[in-house]
Amino acid sequence: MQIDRNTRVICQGMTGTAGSFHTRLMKEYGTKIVAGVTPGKGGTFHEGIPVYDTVLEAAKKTDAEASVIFVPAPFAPDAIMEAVEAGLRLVVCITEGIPVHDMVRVKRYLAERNAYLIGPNCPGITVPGQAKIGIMPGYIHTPGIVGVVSRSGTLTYEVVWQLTQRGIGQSTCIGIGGDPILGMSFVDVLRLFEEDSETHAIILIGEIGGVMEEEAASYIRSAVKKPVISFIAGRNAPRGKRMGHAGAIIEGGMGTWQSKAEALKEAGVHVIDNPAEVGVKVWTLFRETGLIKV
Amino acid sequence: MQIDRNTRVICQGMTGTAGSFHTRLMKEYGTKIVAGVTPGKGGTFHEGIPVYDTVLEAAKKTDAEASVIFVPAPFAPDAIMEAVEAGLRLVVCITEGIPVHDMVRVKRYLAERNAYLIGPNCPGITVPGQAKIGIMPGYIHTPGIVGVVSRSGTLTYEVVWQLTQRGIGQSTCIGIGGDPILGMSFVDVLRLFEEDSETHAIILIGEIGGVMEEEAASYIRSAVKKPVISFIAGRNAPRGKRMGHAGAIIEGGMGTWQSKAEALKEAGVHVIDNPAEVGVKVWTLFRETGLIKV
Amino acid sequence: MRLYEHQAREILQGYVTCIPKSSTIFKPEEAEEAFLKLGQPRAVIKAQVLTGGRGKAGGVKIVNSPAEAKDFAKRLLGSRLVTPQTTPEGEEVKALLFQEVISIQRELYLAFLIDRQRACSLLVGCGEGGVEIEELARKAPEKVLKDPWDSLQGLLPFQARRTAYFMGLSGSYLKEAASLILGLSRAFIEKELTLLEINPLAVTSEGSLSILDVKANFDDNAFFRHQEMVAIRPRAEESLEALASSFGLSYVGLEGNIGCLVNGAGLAMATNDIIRVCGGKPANFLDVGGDASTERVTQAFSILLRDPRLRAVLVNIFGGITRCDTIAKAILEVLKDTPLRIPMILRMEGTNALEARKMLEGSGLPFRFSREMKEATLLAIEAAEIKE
Amino acid sequence: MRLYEHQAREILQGYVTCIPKSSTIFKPEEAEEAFLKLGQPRAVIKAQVLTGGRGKAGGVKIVNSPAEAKDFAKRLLGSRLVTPQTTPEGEEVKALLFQEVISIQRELYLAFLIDRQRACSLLVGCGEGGVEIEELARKAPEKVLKDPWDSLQGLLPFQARRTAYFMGLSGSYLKEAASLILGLSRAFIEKELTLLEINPLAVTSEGSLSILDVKANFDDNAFFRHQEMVAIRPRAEESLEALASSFGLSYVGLEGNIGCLVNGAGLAMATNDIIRVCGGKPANFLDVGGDASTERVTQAFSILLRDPRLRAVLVNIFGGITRCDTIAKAILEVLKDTPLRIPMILRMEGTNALEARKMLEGSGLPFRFSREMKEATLLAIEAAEIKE
Repeated sequence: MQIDRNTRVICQGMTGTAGSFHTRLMKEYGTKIVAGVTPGKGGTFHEGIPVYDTVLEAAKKTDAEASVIFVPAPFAPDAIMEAVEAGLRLVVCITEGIPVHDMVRVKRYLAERNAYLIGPNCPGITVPGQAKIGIMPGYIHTPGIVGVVSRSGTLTYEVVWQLTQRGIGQSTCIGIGGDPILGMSFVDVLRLFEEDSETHAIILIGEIGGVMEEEAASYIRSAVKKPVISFIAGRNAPRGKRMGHAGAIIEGGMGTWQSKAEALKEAGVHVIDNPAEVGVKVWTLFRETGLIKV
Repeated sequence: MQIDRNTRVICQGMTGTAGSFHTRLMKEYGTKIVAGVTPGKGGTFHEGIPVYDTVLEAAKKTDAEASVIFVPAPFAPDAIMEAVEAGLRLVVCITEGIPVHDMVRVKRYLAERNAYLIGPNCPGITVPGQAKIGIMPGYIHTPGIVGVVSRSGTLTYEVVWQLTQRGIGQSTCIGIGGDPILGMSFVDVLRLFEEDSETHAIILIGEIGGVMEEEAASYIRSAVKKPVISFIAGRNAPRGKRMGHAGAIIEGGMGTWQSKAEALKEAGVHVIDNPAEVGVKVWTLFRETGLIKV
Repeated sequence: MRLYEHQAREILQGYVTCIPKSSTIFKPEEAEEAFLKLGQPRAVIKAQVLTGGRGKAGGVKIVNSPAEAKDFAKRLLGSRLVTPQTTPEGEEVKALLFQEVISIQRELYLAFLIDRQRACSLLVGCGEGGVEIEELARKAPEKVLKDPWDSLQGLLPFQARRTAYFMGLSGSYLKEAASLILGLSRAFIEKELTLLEINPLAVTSEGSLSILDVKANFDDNAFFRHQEMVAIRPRAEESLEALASSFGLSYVGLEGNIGCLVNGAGLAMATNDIIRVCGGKPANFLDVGGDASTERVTQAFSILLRDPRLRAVLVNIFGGITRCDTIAKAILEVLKDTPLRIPMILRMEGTNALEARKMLEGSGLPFRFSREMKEATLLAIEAAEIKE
Repeated sequence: MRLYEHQAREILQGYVTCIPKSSTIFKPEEAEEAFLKLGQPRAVIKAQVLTGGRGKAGGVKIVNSPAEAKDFAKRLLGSRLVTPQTTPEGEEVKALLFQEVISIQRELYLAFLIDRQRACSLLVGCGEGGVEIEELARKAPEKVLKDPWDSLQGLLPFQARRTAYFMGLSGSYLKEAASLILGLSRAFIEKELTLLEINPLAVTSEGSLSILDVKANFDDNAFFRHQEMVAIRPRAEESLEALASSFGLSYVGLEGNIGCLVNGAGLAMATNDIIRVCGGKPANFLDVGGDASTERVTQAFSILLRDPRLRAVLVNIFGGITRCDTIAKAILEVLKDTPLRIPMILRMEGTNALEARKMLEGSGLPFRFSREMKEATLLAIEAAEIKE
């Protein structure tokens, strides 16, 4: 999954408010937005970019490889499947509020096809200095050696901004999204980072709930050689009122901050407590391990 | 797919009328029927055979490898999926009258799993002298070198009986069933016959409608070295009243007797005109090619 | 089961919106009211038959007044419409559809059917509709989109849009067509149709889409889930075919004089084939099916014997799941009430064939037996010729 | 949205049959009639709360007369039920369920939920039910069947039978349970639930199955397809949480004194975390979400400022799809009507942060700004302490 300034990207839902605004920001950052897709508006232009009725048509005419989706939640699952079916190899779905049963169906669809989905309900992917496909503020990034992966949106910006302010650049930043059912998981991104020659260290931003951090820990232990630093949000979150026993039966003690932090620590990950100190801790650590030379 | 006197077979719907009757006949032929499955009757015995509530349980307890299904059409699709899910490698579905949309779902299910389905609406499979899993009359068979595959039920018996009466034995007889959507196709069976060292010649009994014979012809041309003899029923069938154009658009001239016969002839298949003369024609042909020595 | 146009429209009502206003009449007296109910200066009246080519055969007419409507209805209802696709006797017109007249700007084609090879549903779309569609599909196949889809996922909205786009629709038409196609796909799945064809689908001069004609087939195997289809199933008294179908039998009348009763569609076709090959003429195709009960076979025999043209009967049974003794019992049952006036040649083999033969021989009735298909066929042909 | 037991029962009515007779009351005056309507010598009355442990907390009682029923209803309705799972203030009882008394022979457990890892539906079944189920699942996991299934195919009948069999049911129970499980699976999918738990499912002394308690969660993202769920959505006036939720905001009241307004759940949690780490106490969790409109943020602020315990407000916004200027506009909007009586610390970064700062600085209101999360937090803690 190589993203750079030459990657040709279409935008589904480009003619909406958020689609328009972020298409402009993506273009400003340097991303090659080659087409928009809005059914019924094919043949028109928006922000100087041609609009097509279908993704298939847009992809054919512009040779696009990736899509970013801003269409409203009721139509977003269809938009994802349309993009994948049209042969796009990367689909980034920004839309939040997609029903979980819909995402189950989408995942079933993806399982039989060959494409990366980032999201939904995610900030997207940024390769600093090259391209951003999504809604991350551009200026917070600077090129470098750290791969950032996160379940959160704004918390990712916070962490990336702390890094940039301390002169620590990023190779790639991926927000995988905050929903229960997601396209790429932590493990999928860790695999890419481990293989990526630009990435020398990894920051993983997790949250309480689910078992994705525990899965990541077990993957890191077995397959990741690069140093990993992590912050898990929600240590002090109120324990939500529980509803029935099913969740507890299934997760079997996992999902809590303690479970995640312990699993990651056991896998050799540096788990940071204070979200305001991620930047400085990473800087200190990099000094110690020689990843930053002064 | 090796079937012989040691193959352990369970019968779904064994406690019904047809299930009981044919279980008795299969046992008489020598087939090892090790269990029956009827939900709610688990723990009982029928015809001296233990009955279980679920296929999983039956398969576990008896180490069965195959199942034959006699359950009524509304429940047969579920019975097929249950058998496949329980790990049986061969499922023979005798039941006729399964709705076509149900079979579409079953095929979708099978596509992701590893099992052979014969049928539905089929007579099953017989390996003469070893075992029969299905409803073919036992006495019409005799062991030998001809593989018989057919879309028809009773027409298969007719042909097999003609062969047996002329002393031409069969290696395996498979009735793949007469429904629009089937488990194994002609091509699937031809592949097995081509690989099977017991089979030296193949008889293919087709019918008008669909394009399965045309597919078989194209497969034979490319991959079958053994001699193939064929009869296609329905040369003189009244051309059914047509309903709309869709069928014609899709089949594009295929599906007729002429189309099938020509395709098979072009693939080097001997196409026989008179259904009463299959036996004698095969005999003559085998004499000429040395498959029968006098 | 093939549905009449008016039945198919009825079924689509819950799924799509662009069906022209219409009503159906069964008696000429209802014609004037039906015309007035449409509330328009003109109406198109269409004969309800299960065959194509009715337009050219005079089964469709635009009328301009209640009187003209009544006139046409009187002439058509109860008459037999002969089209290139019917037998020379034609098909009786039992109902007429009155529909508002749509002014057509462009004709499109849409169909749903089962793709046997891929075992999935298939959507077919074309930017040109009408009766020449087959010709077009042959000459310019690239103009016809055949889109396989997964019944489990259902047709996806983007597939519907893609097809609409392929058909040359854009702007508001694109959305309207996509929602129409989605609605049809749901009807296709939920009503368990094996064919659903809209031809033509019209782009009207008023700027919307309109379903001008519908053809639909319902899967006979799915009656157990569809009481609404059972309700419109042809009644047994309407024809021998319908009577047979009501007992789960497959009966097709032909033009010969040898009545055939066979188990299994393949063997039944092969039996018809061999009669032809040997120089005879079958009077029918009759498959009693697998798993035939005595009652079902009894019905099959009594349907068969109702045909006055018969000169001989050929029974060709190879027992499998159907037991020959079941057939024998049914024959004896029928012949208790109906004396046998023509020769009956019996060929039985397979499951319980010996038992069956014993039962029949013991009855003292004048059956002729053969153990070979060809011999039995020749006996039947000979018998039919003598009798004639 | 968590459903009350009586709402969940209502929803299951169309899918399964073995729900005991019941009725729901909202006022003590309705208690006698509800008791009599059941037509039985006894009734079990259950407090309708969205929390577990109500039995031990006195929220469930068997009563033997209309008078006793009324008595209990008077005492419970309007009171606050405190269980180990609620806050110390407890949860107000607004409704009571009256149900026939079932004599239980055996308790079973059934649940449906979403399997996040496998991205599919999950059926959980156990031959032992009741409140000890978690303990059992931990100690003897082999006694709990977790069966993933495909939402597209739907739960297959054999899977339902297999689970019923695993739960130790046989004979007629096996079939009854299988049909119950299938019905529940359909409700789970069609009603877009994220949890559906039957605990206990009883085998009754009369020899049938009975759903004694139901817990269900509805997916808030699916309201657009479910008018029937919109109808039972908690009204905005019921609580700050409900009010927030009606504007698409996520609000959870906590016990501290620093009001937080953050965009994004992760950053909101991290903000609460850092307040704790630095020695302060957050008064709430408030996520305005992505794509926040001015109106939504305005509502967020006015909900936040209603809390009388606040000593300081910390706004932590990192703009992405939410634009900082949108937030600024909303703050100014709210403060036009509501004077700001406590310190407000603003930390804004990201999309249009500069524009936002300019707008706020230009207002002349006493905001304190910080560009760093930690600094902003310390300012807020300091402010809260001074004020106290």
